[in-house]
Amino acid sequence: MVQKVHADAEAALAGLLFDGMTVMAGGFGLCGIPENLIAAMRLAGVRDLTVISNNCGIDGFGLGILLESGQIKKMISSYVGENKLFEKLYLSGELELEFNPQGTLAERIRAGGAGIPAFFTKTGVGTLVSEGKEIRNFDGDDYVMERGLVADLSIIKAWKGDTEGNLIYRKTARNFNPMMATAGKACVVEVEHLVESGQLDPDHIHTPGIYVDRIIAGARFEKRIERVTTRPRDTAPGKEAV
Amino acid sequence: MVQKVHADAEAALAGLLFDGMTVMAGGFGLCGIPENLIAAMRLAGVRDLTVISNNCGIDGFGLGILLESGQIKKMISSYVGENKLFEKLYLSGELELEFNPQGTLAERIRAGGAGIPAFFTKTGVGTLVSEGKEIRNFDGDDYVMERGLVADLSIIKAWKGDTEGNLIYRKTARNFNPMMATAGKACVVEVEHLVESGQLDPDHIHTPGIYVDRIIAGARFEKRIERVTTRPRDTAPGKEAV
Amino acid sequence: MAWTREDMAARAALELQDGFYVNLGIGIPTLVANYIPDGMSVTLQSENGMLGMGPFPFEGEADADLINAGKQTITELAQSSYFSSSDSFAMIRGGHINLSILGGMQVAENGDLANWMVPGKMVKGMGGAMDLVAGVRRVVVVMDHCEKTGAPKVLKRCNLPLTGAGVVDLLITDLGVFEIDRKVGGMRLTALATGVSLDEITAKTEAEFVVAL
Amino acid sequence: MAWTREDMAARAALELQDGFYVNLGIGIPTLVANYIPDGMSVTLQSENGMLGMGPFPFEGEADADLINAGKQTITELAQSSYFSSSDSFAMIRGGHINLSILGGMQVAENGDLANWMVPGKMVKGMGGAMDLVAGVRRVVVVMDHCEKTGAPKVLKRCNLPLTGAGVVDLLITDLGVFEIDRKVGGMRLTALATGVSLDEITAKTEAEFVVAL
Repeated sequence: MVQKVHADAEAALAGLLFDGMTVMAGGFGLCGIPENLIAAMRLAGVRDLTVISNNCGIDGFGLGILLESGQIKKMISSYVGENKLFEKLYLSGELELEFNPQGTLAERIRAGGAGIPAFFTKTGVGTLVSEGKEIRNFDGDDYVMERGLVADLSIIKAWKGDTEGNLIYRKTARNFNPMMATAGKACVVEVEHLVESGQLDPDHIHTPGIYVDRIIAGARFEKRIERVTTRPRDTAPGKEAV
Repeated sequence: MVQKVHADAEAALAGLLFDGMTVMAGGFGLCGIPENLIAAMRLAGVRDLTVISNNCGIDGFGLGILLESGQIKKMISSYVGENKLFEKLYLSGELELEFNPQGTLAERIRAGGAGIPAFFTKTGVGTLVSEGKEIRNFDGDDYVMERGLVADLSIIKAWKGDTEGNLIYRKTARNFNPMMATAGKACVVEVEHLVESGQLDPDHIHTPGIYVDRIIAGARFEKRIERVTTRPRDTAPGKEAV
Repeated sequence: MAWTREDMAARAALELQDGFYVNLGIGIPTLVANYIPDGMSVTLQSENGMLGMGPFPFEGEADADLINAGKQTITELAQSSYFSSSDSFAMIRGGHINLSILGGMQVAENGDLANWMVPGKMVKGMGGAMDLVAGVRRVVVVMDHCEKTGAPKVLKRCNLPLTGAGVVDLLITDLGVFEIDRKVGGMRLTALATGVSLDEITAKTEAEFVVAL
Repeated sequence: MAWTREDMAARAALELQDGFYVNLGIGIPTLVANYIPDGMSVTLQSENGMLGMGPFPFEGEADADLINAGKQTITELAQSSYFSSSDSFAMIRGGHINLSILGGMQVAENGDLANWMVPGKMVKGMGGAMDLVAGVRRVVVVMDHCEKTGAPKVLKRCNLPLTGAGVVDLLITDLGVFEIDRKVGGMRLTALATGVSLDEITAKTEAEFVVAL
């Protein structure tokens, strides 16, 4: 019987890493990132990575630790905003960076996993993003052709997973994880709660196990929050202070 | 406050029907079909319909009743198999029929709802399906360009829905319903269980309410089964007789 | 003498491997599920939106919301999951299914497959077959070697509308087994059914093939 | 005299309608949520994968798995739902969101918007802004009328890299309100901020505009 469950992040990545590889990493900001697998990649020391991820963590956490160690050669992302080192390395030319609109990035990954080599979108027409790409008019509007994206490896974070690799995400920690699970030649997942097959309702599964090659219960989840924004208890509930 | 909940199928379709319109109808075979809304369309007598649906029901049930009444001018489907009248009308030329591979049909509808006017797929290359369409080579393989599909109206069946239009489907009755909900200019849904907003777990919602314009608790669900296939009680459980 | 439907299903089951995700077509391919070896884990996909298809329900327990792509009532297993048709075919088109076993009307020596219509006579529609043969990593066709009239079905070129061009990897008929190199084209006969001679299968096959028994 | 950030948010809130699904950008647009009229039902979308965004959590109740697109902790409401980034942008790109209110660095008289980078100096990335302006049915930009240096930001043509070409329907600044015909091009000044004269706004605007007060 094929065994998807591995003991820890190091074991789950064994044999899958090589210099120059392309890796997709789930998460939006620090929300829903595979923090245990990222830490294991840092320890493994694999280099010249092309990393596909909406952001690149922050200084000292998330993918930021792979930037600091110089393991990343190129990022394919939509947003740099919260990471000073990321912005600095890019502006100084030390890091290649391919900017994708967030929705185009999400759709390229979904297309890659779905066997769609290219699609047309209105996003980015008339901007830097569409330069050098085919523009085509459909029914009176211009669209740009974007290509599907795949990776050698996708590293994913889910809330619950079972031994068959079926996954359920929690709240906005879902984000890029489901598409990335489909677009890696190999897919390794860390979950907060690893359960036996049969414990997840088949109607609630977000990522079917077919996409998951290896799964671990994460040893430790720091789950840092970038911007803890709260309201005092005496605020009236409802629409204020959104 | 905008009110999505309507009293019955007739009320939910009021003002949305016109001759010559294009309608998407969810379901696979008779599984997950909007039977109350189909019956109301029959009663409304709207004609010259182009219907996008994987199948066309069976003789006397589901979309089959709109075939019998002569309300359908054209079908866009992947399978005719179980409907004798459908096959007969097509072979005699009385019904236009555009065959789409099932996955291409599903993806065209998903694309229509997602603002993607066209995409490339390997499905159907070298067959009748790709005739007259653009073929393009990506990375050594040929793909055919397929267009997104939208409709004037989509009629959908879900298991549970709330007053905001959030939907949850049950088992394989999900099928084409979620994509179709996104690709109709208007979307009307019938559910078996209509609940108050807040009764559905936000992580379990398959179709967010933004896609749903009108919703009803179906008056009556016949839920016919095309092929009741069972095994006797003394069969050993497991892999036999799948 | 030749292979029965059960024999053909049993032969097709030799293509299964532990951990495989497999889509089985209607007819003989469905029977393959009965020949999954003990201890081997194979997950069946149903293209209408399910992974982990279980056996038929017990009498009286059929659920209208739980059918397979052949519209038969089925059951779920511990590992089952449900998804939409677009997600199902994203899985198929994206190459995530290891093996597709399906029926055929005609197979040609270049790997072409026809199984969805006879112009002017019979039209079922392609359903998911075109997506399966285009997207699944390995495609196995199981069919009778000849028409009931005796006309050959294993041809130099299909004369019925294609389901896919150059898509078949392995052909299992009641008379034998052929490997097909779908990139270059070309068939190799790798097994004869019980009691079938090389002369017989050669006589009943229009396609050119190399003998590699 | 001119409008404050709160005044601008209040003016932007006049664009809301009952039943609208709305995406609010970071900064002043976020404040618009405070001006939703009583009895009006407006559902806020957060492009990282949520519909029905609620207020900030009470102290001590922040949830790391529940943030908005500005990475702030938020809460859910009775009608909330979660979805993936691809589903979120399918919703945006597919034209299902009624209104997008976002900030800007420059807006041109043809409806062009720049708000994501200053070459060689500042780079944030476009995030979801390019998708929002391309896909949402109506796009409202809220920004200061001029740079801190006094340089105009309402221009004949943007000189920063664009976020979208011909995408802005309405521009609200601290000095006034402009409607933009993004098909034909052309701005119409429809309101002046409190205490702002036509002379002042004309002097501080590079773009050509028609006065329609």
